Amino acid sequence: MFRFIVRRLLQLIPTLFGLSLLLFVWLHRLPGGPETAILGERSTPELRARIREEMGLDQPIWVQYGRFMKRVLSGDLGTSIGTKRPVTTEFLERFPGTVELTITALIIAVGIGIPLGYIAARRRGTWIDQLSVGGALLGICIPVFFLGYIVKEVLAVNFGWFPTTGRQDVTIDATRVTGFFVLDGLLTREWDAAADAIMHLILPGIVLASIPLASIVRITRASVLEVVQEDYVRTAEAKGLTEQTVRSRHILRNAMLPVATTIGLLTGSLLSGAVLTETVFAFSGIGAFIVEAIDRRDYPVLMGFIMIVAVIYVLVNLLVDLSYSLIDPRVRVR
Amino acid sequence: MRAPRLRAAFAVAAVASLVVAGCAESDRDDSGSGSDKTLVFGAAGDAKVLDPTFASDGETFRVLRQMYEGLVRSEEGGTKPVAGLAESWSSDAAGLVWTFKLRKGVKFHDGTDFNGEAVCVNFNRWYNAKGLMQSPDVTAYWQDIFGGFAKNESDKLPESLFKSCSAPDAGTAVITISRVTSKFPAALMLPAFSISSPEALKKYNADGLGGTADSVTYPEYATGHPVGTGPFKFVKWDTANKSVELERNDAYYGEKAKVKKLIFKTISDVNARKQALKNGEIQGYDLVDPADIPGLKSDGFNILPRPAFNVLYLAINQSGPGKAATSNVKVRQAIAHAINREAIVKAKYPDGSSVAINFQPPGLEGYNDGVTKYEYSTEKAKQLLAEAGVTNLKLKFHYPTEVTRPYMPAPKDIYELIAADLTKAGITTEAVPLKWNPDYLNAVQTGADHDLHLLGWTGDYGDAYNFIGTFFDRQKDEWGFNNPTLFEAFKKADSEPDATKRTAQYKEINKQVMDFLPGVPIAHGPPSLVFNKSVSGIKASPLTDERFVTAEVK
Amino acid sequence: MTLTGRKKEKIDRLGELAGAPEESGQSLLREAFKRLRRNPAAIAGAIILGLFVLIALFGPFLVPHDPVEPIGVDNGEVRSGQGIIPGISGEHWLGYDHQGRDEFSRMIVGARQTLWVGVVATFFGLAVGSLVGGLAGASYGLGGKWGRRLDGFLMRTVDILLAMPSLLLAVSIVAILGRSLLSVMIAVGMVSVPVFARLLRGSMIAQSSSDYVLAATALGVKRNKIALSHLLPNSLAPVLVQATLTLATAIIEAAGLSFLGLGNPDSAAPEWGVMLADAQGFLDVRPGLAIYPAVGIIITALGFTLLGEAMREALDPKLRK
Amino acid sequence: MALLEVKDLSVVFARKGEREVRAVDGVSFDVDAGEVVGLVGESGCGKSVTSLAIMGLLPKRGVRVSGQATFDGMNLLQTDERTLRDIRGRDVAMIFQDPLSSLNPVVPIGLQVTEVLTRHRGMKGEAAKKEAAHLLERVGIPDPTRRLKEYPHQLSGGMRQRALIAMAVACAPRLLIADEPTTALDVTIQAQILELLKDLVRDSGTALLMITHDLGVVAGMCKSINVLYAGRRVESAPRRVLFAQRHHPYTVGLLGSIPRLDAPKGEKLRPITGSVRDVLPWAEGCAFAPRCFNRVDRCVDGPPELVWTAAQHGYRCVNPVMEAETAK
Repeated sequence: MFRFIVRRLLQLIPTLFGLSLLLFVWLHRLPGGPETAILGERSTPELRARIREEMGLDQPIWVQYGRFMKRVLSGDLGTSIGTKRPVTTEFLERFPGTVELTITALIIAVGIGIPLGYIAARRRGTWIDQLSVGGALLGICIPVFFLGYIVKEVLAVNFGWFPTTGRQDVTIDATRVTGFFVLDGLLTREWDAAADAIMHLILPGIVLASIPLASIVRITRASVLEVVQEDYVRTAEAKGLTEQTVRSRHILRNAMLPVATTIGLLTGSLLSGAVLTETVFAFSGIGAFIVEAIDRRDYPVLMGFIMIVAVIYVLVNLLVDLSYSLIDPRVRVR
Repeated sequence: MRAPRLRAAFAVAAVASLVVAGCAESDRDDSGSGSDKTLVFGAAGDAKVLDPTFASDGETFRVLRQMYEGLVRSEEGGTKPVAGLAESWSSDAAGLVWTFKLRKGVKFHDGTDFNGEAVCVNFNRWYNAKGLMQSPDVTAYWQDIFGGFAKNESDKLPESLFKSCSAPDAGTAVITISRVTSKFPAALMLPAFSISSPEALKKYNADGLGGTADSVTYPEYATGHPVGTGPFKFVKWDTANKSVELERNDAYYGEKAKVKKLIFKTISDVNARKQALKNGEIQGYDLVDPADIPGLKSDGFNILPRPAFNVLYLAINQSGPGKAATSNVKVRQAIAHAINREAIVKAKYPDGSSVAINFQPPGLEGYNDGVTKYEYSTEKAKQLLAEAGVTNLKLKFHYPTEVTRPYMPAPKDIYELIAADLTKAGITTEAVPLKWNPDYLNAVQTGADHDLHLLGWTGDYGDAYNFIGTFFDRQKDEWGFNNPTLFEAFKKADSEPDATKRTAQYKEINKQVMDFLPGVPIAHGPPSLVFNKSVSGIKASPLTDERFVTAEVK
Repeated sequence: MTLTGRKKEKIDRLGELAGAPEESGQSLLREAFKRLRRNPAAIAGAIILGLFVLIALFGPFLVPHDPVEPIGVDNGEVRSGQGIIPGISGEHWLGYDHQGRDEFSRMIVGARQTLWVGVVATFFGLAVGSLVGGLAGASYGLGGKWGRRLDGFLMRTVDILLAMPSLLLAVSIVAILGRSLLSVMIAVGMVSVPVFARLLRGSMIAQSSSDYVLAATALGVKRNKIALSHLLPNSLAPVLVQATLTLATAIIEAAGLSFLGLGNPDSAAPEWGVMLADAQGFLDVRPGLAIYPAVGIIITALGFTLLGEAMREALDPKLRK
Repeated sequence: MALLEVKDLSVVFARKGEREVRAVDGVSFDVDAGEVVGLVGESGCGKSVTSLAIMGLLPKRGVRVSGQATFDGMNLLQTDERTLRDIRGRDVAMIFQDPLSSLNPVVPIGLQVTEVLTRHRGMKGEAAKKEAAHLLERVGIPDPTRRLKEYPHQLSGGMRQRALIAMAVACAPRLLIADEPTTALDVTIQAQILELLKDLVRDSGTALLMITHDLGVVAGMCKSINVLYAGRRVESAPRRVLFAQRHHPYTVGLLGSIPRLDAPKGEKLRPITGSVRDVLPWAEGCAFAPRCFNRVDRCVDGPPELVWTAAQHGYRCVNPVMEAETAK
């Protein structure tokens, strides 16, 4: 198990190296550099030239890459051109938001998707099946930014049940420990702060959940359809076990394997959705920050981000693989 | 079974939110008087830094203006320089030595005294900046107004306008500049020239920028310990939740703020700002979409339109791909005649907007009513084109996307209307839409691969040069023309110490510009703020210098 | 099965399932089609798509007004800067848009543009993805040691693409190529390249171990000939299913790009995604301007998705009982 | 009265848009308490469907079940799902063919045993574990406490079948249905499992319905044997009677296709020609007719009736095999 993890992490190194080189060249090919972004309307050729010179952007690309790698290897991702704060600090501050949001969305999507997929499978071919699958598919067909607006308009502006923006009410004086607002609230026993952070997560969570929901329903349904035909389910029925036991212990536990894989594969699309969701909800997370960074040609932030995303992707899939061995004893990590 | 459980969950959540809301409510009630209210304002972008010296954008300025003051400030609701920390000022006959009489009994937030010494510490700090502090990215406004430093580390930096500062007594500061300019002292109203506490500058290592030029980090002063003299004090900058919190400075020398807490919360999406306002999460926001104004008004919100202190123009580059035609003034006139500016302003701008005939807003010194006006006439445009012998003219037309500027509420829409007008006059356009920053700005400000583009300017302070000088005082890629007569005229006007004469010269320049017609000024649009019913006492400023010190929350 | 291989299973599986040779490919397809015809979801999807394609093909010839001309601005009825956009009238069935153009005509013409963007983007993704996946699959299945290495390299590259959040990938592609209809199509198409590549490869690998390929190899048929004449055709069914599904995501993805200001800039060719993004500024004034294109997008995407899902299920031998 | 009385049991698979399939067609037989009864036939003859129908394990949709299956005076076919769940595993238990696929791969053996104890005998925690270990021991699994924690894939085929049997007998059911319990096993293991089943039945007085395609399997243990073909019972007799005299050509074929050590030297195996697919609808005649070596024209005149001899021997054939041929 330990060796397996180490090996997987070692495999990451060449991937990261290749990715960084590729991206570095790619990003520096983008038209317009950070100098224009910094100067805006008041840019003059002289000022632009001075900034390029000072930032070393006029040097050959491999020299720039060398400098970048040297810094990265010493554990420094540099500072954001836009905010002048260390990239690591920015990430530590913004990733928690996205992680909280993504987890909320996954909880909602899994909480709705698995029962829905199960019911659809058990009532295969009936209207219930069509409706649950169709409903889940409808979710993925609504553009996220539009769904966000509608959900806010109805549940927040109209009914006043939820806040529409941010991660926490700005008038709450909350202590920050980890950067995960909900967790912080619980750790410091500031219950109102935690409750408020949760309230701020619900609407964006619902909106973001619309993306993985369809996949989860579909995979659960297909997987359950497959599993219910298995002999061991018949065995379980023959034992006279209650419906709940058959469902949870014998059907769902086996049907979860492909669902877990799907969730691992969904991290990419969840991050995409988070970009739009965070923008619509003025939610301080990594997605909206990165779109800004692309606009600003904030090279250090972009490089750092891609590196971290690659690491997260690998880690998530590692976790998924590890979770296999939890769900499925046949899988032994090698 | 599932449904009731879900409903129960909602109920719990709702109750939780009520409890939260209730707690917040009761906190406020406990403190009793109306002056203990909190005002939350929705900003369109994050503040970037808390040291005014390093600030260069409107969102940062808005926050700093509440905490800091400069020697000079803009008149409330206007653009003229009035007394700030200096009660009065005067210059010698040559216009080079300026004596500022300072306000007495002013203290910084850290309890230290404000005096002539403090003023000089600040100016000398800027002037003697070294290393990274000379980066144009770091001290943008100093370099814009004062040019260079005591020791320029780049040969591209000009000589500094600032020469020296002395404090003959606690209530006086004398600043000597190296040449006469119309910018001084009006430019001192820019928040970038706010006075910080010398004590705090030292304590929090304000000049200690870290890293290298491509990886600058701000020192502690700029990230968490701003100390000024303003009506609000800094509390915290919650970058993780995109908000800056200030509180009332109870030791303020003037009329004290009416709200206890002032919070700026960043919401970049304009629809999200609107929904947050309607949902009561913020009490006001900036950059209202003009189309939303009637709706917000009828919902009972207060709209505060700012006087239009800006201009949108259509630039006609004379060195672009279509230079054969565009370098001919008749073609430029044809373009001006072809555009139905009245219709554009009527359709796309809010009430209170006007068609621009100068490259500067009316009401500012040097504005000239008597310039050539180029009325809308497709016929005339066709005729001028014929006279110029130009047929089948095709021009590259750049316009920005994903941006609303105070002078340009909907660039794409305006582009479409102008393009339709030009088509009617027989000029076809090739659309080049680009993302505002950096793609668009990069494309239209550098190189020569652009014919027409939309751009504008919002004034930094009350000075004509800040508009027309910024546009036309030398040869620029944006316009692609070389007009030495015009450039000379600017130099002359800028160094004219006598205000009346200077105004006359600017008037003349405006006429010259409109005859030369490097582009077509289109509109002056008033950007608006909105507040909910409970907020009063804020006056809109053309320079976005709204003062929350007077704000009251019911 | 090795662990590392598992995560790709989801995409590969569809390929392997449908690609697994049956007793007779003909009857498999016919049977699938029969099942498809009995599935109400498939019928609903097909009807939606049929209508959509009809409108896209013939609508532009039947519109009552020029979709580009700012009629309402010229006659002064539309003053969107002051929140005045007249709604439904006898003359303008869905009212004006914010630029004084006839919304109904724009919706109709927009259908064609929307379909066009979806089709070209999907085709791009399909073409590039199939090329990469086909090459990888063929080299894996037939090429020995070097073939496996080439396959490994191609698939690593695809994995990296798969790891990138798709929208950010699209955003940066548009940033490099500049904003145009073509770059939107390429950006949206690029996102689906890894999906198609994995799919085709998985399906081809399943095929290559099948009896008829072994037989062909034994008979001495050349490798590339096998790849072209046997592997590819038999791997196409799952790819077609995926293409149907991708059409839906392409349309939605294009709308997302428009929202971020990177959509098709040419206003002469109205497209639903762009119309929806443009309407964001007038949600309070005339919510209809957002709702019409949004409903258009949703229904169309749903149509493609329903049909695609039904096809996927019909072709899945595991779900046939 | 018999413990289980199956009467006129019919199962029709009828899915929308597809042809109806009559998998079981009016099958009747009895199982007395403590008795071992065999249900024999090739795969596809309806024997497994019969057992599933008795257990109520057939899918609800697309399946029509008619007739009666009376267990201890209660018609299982008319019993509600709730009661059925109480009966299953407690009074009537079942063992399936493929022990690997019949065990849940992701649940430890222990839990798969204890869940029955918990469900029907209300045992929990340590007590259940202890009983489970005891049960495993009883079915001949060595080191039962360790095995409890293991997963099915860690056990050998024979062990798995023993574990399945342990689960089935956990509540000392009155009727055990074993559906091809040895088919998936090695020959040596087969014998062990059969021995085990025989012992269990004898010790506990459980009735056993043995379903198999292999007459050899039932030969050693069944009191009576029913042979099924194409959904109908074609021959039924007490074991001794049947092995002495088989009337139906199908039964003859079944036995003839089994290699026997005691067969005279040089005698060839006589497999039944054709496959189960070559079936004639019963309505038109004898379903076995297409494959029958003893076919005459009368065979296809109409559905043959079950004919009973004095010795409780029934056969459904118009041209039965008589002594002489059997000897051949």
